[in-house]
Amino acid sequence: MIPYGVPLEFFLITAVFLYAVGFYIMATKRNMIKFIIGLELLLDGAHLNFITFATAWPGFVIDPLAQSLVIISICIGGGVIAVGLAFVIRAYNLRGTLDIRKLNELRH
Amino acid sequence: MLPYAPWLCWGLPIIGALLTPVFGKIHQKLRDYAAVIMVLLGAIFAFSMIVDIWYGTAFLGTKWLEETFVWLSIPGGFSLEFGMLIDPLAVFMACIATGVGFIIMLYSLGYMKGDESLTRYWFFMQFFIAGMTLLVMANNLLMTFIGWEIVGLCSYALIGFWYNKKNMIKDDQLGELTEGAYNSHCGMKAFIVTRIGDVGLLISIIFIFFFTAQAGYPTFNYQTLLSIPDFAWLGSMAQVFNGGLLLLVLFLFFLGPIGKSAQFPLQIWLPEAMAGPSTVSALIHAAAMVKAGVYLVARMMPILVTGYIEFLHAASGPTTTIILTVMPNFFLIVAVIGAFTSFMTATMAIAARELKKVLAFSTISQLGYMFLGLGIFALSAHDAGGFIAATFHLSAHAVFKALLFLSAGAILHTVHSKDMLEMGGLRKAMPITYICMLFGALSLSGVPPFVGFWSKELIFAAAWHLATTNFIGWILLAAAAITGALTFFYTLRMIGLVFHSPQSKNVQDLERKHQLHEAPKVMWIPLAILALTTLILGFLYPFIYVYFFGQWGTVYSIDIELPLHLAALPTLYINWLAHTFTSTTYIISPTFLITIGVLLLGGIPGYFFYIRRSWDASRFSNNALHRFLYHRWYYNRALYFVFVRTGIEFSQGMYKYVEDGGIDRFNYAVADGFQDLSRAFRKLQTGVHSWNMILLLIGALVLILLLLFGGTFLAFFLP
Amino acid sequence: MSVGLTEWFYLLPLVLTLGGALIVGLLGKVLKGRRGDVALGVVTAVFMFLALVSIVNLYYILMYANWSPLLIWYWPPGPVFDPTTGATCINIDILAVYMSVVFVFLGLFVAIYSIKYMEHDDGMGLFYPLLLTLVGSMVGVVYAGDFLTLFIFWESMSVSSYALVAFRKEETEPIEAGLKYFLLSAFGSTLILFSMSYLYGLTGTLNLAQIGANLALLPAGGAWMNVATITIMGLIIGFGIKAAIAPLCTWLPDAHPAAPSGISAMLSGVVIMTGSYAILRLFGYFFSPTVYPVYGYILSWFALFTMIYGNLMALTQKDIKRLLAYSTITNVGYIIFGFAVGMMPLTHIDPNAAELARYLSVTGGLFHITAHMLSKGMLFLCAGVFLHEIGTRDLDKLKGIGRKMTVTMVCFDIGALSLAGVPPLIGFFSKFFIIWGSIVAGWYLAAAILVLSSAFSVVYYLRMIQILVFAEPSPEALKAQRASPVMLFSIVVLTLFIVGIGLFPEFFLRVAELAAKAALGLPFS
Amino acid sequence: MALFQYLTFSILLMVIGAPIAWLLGRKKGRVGGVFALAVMGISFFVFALAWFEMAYISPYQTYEEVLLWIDPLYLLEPSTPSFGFLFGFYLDGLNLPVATIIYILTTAATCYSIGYMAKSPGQGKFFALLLLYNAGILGVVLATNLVQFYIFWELMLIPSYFLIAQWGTKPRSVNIALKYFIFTHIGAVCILLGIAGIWSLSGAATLNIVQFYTVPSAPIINLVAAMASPVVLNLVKLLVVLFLVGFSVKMAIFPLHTWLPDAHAEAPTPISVILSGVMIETAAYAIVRILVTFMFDAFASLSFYLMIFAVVTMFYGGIMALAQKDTKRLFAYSSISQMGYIFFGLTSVTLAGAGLYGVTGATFHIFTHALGKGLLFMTAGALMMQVGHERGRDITAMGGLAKRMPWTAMIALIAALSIAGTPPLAGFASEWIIFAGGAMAGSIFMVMFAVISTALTASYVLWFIKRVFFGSTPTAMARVQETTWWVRAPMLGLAALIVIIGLWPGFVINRLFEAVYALLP
Repeated sequence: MIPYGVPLEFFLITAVFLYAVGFYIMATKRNMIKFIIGLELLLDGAHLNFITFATAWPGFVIDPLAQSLVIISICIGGGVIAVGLAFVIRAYNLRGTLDIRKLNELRH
Repeated sequence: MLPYAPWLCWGLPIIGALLTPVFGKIHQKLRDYAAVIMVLLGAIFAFSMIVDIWYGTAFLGTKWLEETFVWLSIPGGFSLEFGMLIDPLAVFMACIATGVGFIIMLYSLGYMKGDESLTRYWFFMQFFIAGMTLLVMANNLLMTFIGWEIVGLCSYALIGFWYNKKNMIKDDQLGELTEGAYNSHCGMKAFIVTRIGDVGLLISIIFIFFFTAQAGYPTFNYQTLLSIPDFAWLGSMAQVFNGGLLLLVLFLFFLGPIGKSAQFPLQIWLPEAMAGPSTVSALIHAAAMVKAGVYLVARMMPILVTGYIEFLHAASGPTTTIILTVMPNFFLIVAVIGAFTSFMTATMAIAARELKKVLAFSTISQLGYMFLGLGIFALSAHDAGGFIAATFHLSAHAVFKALLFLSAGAILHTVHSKDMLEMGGLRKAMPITYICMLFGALSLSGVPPFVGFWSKELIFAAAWHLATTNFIGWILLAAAAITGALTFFYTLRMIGLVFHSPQSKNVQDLERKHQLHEAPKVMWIPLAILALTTLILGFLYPFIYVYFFGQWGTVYSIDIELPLHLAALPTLYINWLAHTFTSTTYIISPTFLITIGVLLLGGIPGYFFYIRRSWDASRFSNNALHRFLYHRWYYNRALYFVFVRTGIEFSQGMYKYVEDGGIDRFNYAVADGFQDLSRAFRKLQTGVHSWNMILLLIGALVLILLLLFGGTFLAFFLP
Repeated sequence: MSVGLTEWFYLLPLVLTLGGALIVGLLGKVLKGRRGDVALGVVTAVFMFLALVSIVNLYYILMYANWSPLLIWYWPPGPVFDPTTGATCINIDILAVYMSVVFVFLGLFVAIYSIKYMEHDDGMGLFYPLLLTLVGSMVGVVYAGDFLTLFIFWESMSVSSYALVAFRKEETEPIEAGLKYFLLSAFGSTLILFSMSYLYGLTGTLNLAQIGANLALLPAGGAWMNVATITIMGLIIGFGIKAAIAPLCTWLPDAHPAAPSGISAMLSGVVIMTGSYAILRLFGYFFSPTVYPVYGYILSWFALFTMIYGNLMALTQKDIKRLLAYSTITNVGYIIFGFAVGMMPLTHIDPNAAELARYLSVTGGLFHITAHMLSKGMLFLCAGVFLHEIGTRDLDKLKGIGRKMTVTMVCFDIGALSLAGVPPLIGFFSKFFIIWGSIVAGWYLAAAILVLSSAFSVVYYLRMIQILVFAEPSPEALKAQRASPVMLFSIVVLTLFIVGIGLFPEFFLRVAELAAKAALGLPFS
Repeated sequence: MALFQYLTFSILLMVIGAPIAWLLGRKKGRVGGVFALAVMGISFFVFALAWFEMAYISPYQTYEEVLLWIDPLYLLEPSTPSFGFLFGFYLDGLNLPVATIIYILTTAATCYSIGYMAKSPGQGKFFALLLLYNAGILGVVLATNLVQFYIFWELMLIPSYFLIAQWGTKPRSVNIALKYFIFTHIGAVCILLGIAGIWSLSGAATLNIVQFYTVPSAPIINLVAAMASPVVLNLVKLLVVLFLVGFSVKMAIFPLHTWLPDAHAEAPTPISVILSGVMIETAAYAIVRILVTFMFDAFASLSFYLMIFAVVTMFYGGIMALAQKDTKRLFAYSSISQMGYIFFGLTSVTLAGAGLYGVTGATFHIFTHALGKGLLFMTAGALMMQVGHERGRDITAMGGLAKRMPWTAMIALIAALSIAGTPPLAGFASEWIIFAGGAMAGSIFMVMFAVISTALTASYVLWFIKRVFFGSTPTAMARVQETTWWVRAPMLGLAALIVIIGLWPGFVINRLFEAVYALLP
């Protein structure tokens, strides 16, 4: 269960760390661009997990399905982030700021 | 005319009542005369039943004839029958109601002439008489109750008959108000006060029904009550609360008559009932309404006494003991309430200023006599003297009180005032009325040979008989005697103030305007008829006696010692006269002496104060006792304060604080609370992204904590 | 089975919607102007209709296959389907058909409605393809038999919904709402992905049914149980964001009002239901209530909280679309509650009753999806009509508008009463089944909360009706004209379905029952 | 099975008639009104045919129409024969008088509203809603199964809500209608819970009311059998409480009554007539139909406590009525008090066999109270029409109107005395049977309290009569006219019925006794 000498836990913990950092960014930052970066990190954490588990299965067979999932997900993530950036650009154009706390008209 | 008479004697007046509006559309005369004739026909049918009683066609050996049809059929073998009972008491009462009623109707032709609401008047008068006749003819408690309420309803409508009078008057309790409002207030007071008694009556009827059902014979029927084996309904009622329920039910039963016949705790409505036309007062006092209570007690008392005697002879046991202790208490209550009321209201009559109020108080007082008689009958159980005295006094009272009221009506018709101080010296202007009223007054006071003497003497005799065996009898006799003295006194006062005293300013004005005149013929003829009746009726006593007690022994288990055949009537007659004036142990009968003594005691001061006017009465007019009596012992005022004012304030307070301030406010508070909660809750939606994420984090944390550790915690919430 | 002709036939709904999106997108380059927009709308509606027909056809195919699911697998290729080896597939069972009918049905009417409603907007060449993509992706989500397929369609659905929410990109509100929606929803997607990676790690497959089977094979107890529990949390949160379970629903009241009304109808009526669907389907596959006894209860508590939250928020709301959005949250509570009872072990009552309870609740939840789709979709369309006529969503300004727009108002009233659970409208039956289920499950407290919350919700529905119908018309409302027949057509048809299914719920209830059985793995007998 | 679906047809007529009445009444209100009246008349006639068939053709003295509607459990257990929801209508000795009085009163109210609403806007809508409302009430009483019952229960609620909100006394009508709706709806959902509970407890595939009594092997009978176990009995008690909450709200039993005075007082008068006259009594009917029959044991075990509520309601309503100065509010509180009587009759089922009188009396009181209270509200409406909408409600402002409105005064007197339980009017006949029922249940003091409260009733109705119709006429009211015949005719009809029923209650009650005898265990 230790494919290349690096224990599995290392990858898993890294993934969790990435995910946690992403969440921290999502929850606390003000700058909208940083949210996009945080989102990337969240996705990367999940991807890393998949890749790790794809290699971790008995017989050292790398599961092509998981890998293709990751690849597809990266593509999709690109699309998602593009949409997100488009939002950010529109918001910046309309409001002239990247601070998400200024976008608080919708309440109650 | 048996199969039809019991129905027609009240059916015809009802039909007449329903036709009155129709006739009114056709012609006014037709309406007036049709009403009188319908009541006359009812009276004829009622009197026709006397024949059936007399010749025994209505008697079936051990019980009286009933004409019935099924009214309600209830599964379980019971059907409620609507029926007429033809027995002496019923027919006797029906004759009084329709007979006196007819005379009053006849009188109304003159008295009410030209009133604009005569359709309403005739309608309710006929309905009133019909209701009373239905009440007395009904063969079961429920039907009686129906008639009972019809009578109450008609009294409500008739007392408030002149509801639209605009002149202002002043009342002790109500302050200043229009006479119309006062009249309708009086009608309502009569209805509601009697209604309180009715409630008690209805409760007790329902309980009697319940216990007869327990005994296996669910019934309201009087004769079935009598024939349930071993009086099991009384027995099972006595077993609840150690006889407490029995006493309660009996007392509640008596509460109905108390209300209707205006006895002590509920007597307050009757003086106010004078607000109606005098004919209505006459009908209420003489023929119909107040007699209903006496009738009902007279109807139930023999049944109860029979039950009591059965238990007296039954094997001893806890139930028997209870009944034998409870029932005499109840009988005593009846007698004491009768005696006390008769005394109390006689004192009030002394101070009353309005002519009709004097008569009203005297009515209550005389009704008290009747209850006293019935109570004495029950207390002495084997001696039916009290019963016959009470019923005889009832008929006597019907006649002379009708006479008095109609005479008063004639006077009021002339002088346009109710107040006796605004009358005086009318003797010359209204000689016929004077004589008729004098007859009535002497009869009321019990002066021989008027009918009042015979009947009242019988009550004294019954009390005397009781007194010879029981100490209570002395107290009752004393109360009756004092009341008798008071009666003669206030009667003389009334006659004196109206006819003998010098003319008041009001009368002088009338005389000057030549408006002082004798009553018209259509009014004084009924007066004359009634006046003659007061003379004759007293001598019919033996007939009535036989009539009543002819079959008494076979129906009720009460012994009658006197000969019971028509053939024995002459003997009976002689015995009666002898019995009245003499006695087996004394040369002169003690009750006769008591009567005479009482008359002297009341008559002498009365005569000197008010007829001769040689003694001055005015010096008493402002002392405390007079005020106390004038304000009716302040009883009315106290009741107003306790029930009416406090009641209304209570209900308004309840409405203000409990309903609006409590429950309703609570509802709105809940609604408002949710709105406030909602407004507060909406602040959660800050519109700040980080806050959204934090909420998410909180949700996730709660979720994971619950998932990991929540098993036991959640188990607490599970079913 | 590789994808042969028959399989393409099965895939027709997907092909018609997604392919339709392509075609409409291409047509959009050609057809310009108002007429072009109308033509695009008509073509979209035609595609939707065809898709609907093909799905109804699938129902009959399934019926003749005795309700056994139709499988189309494409990895690993081979003559025999072997789910143990990764195994991506399309899995069409009656539940999928039920859900996709709901999606496409509303899509059809929203498309027709938008022809008129979006008349003043530019870029309809994008709008209709996005709408078709949205519907197609949702169909794909419910067809997916494995996580890969699910994820692809999920993301495509999300992206098209982001784009649609912010379709009017010149205004601040849609952008702000869209951004918040986007951030939360994308976060939810990553959470789903992250959780799935652990499940994949535990079971070694992406096939949904197989993940469940493999999980059941793992030894009881042990550290992996904790991983599975965290996964449950991740999936509930991830899908819960989409399904708008409180407190994850903060995006919803922003996004739904901000979108064009047709899209609000789609989002509120069906898009969020994919979240509920996913919870039902995945948890039904993955976590047997006997092994994981707690989460069903927890989910149901969350559902109850969601209900109360939505109710409280809606009570004093002034913005009609926002009010409707909050009422959506409440209704999500009902649906999730129904599903949650299906995930409870219910060991305290006898097994037959437990089965009945689960089955009734899930039936109720599924039926409520239909009821909510019809009613809420219709209500948003009505709100859109008002917005279209007098340009405001403020209830104060909408006062008495019902007097000018009678048909719309009658429909609006019926929809509101249906959601309020007034018989004989459709909303009554769905709620009734959910409540019945919870009573059979012996959970009287929850039943009482459900009932009270239902009664509570009546307050704001009635308040809305009152303001719109009975209040004295405001000056703005007096300017309103009768709505265009194109918009009215969608509204009236939906209303007819609300009343019609309400009066004769038999057939639709049966389908919902079949779907519930499919979800719970009960035999179809 | 019926020869022809009379009842379905009868109710369908009203539902179909509603939109037509709307269309006809849009331009000229009276046309719509007359049409609605005609529809009610024909429906009543068709109903009478069903009655005829039930009484003379059907061998079982019951009448049933059935239509299969929903069968949800068929797929779960297709092997067992399923009863499903039988959508249909059912008539037996119990609901025959109730349905009859509803037909009578709603028809009278429709006629009355032609006169009463003559000057109001939107009469078309009014009559359409009125017809729907009538259909709802009748549906509740004639429903065959519990779900159908519930559906009609709500159907009855919605039109009345709109009727109160739109045509009620402004400006409070909207709030009051909302209050009415919320209270009743919360009650309704409790009923719904109860229905679901019955269903789950009995494991029944049926909620058919008919089969509760007629099919011995019906699963609901198993519920009766299962109640022998204390656990099930406790659960059934819970259900009974739920049902009772729902029904008590509708019947306005203290302390759930606060919606009633507002709603009944502020509704347009014909609607008040129906609300007070028949709608709130449907709850009483439902208690007889559902609770005291197959949930008898559970209900009987609670009935002593319920009797206290009944007595409190009687007194509370009466005391509140004493404090009112507004005619309609007075009558509304009086309705609360009268509901106390009905509830009292129903709660007298403490023992098997004891309930015969109480339940029959309560059901009969539904009939008589509908007549009496309907008439009183009509009187109040007549006063409002003739004297003025504000002053015509203020008891203290009126007086001596018997001179000006003799018909109305006479009718009001009859109605008031009937409500006060004065023989020989109809109200007495029902009240004494109720009290006898209470006595049969052995609740000695309760019966006393109950009877005493009739004195209270007499006080407030007579106070109303005295203040309004007697006394001297204020000069401002010297020119008041008698009402039109549209208004007077239905009032006269009802007053005549009060007298006739009072004189011969056996006409209504004999069959009712038999029906209740058959229903009670």
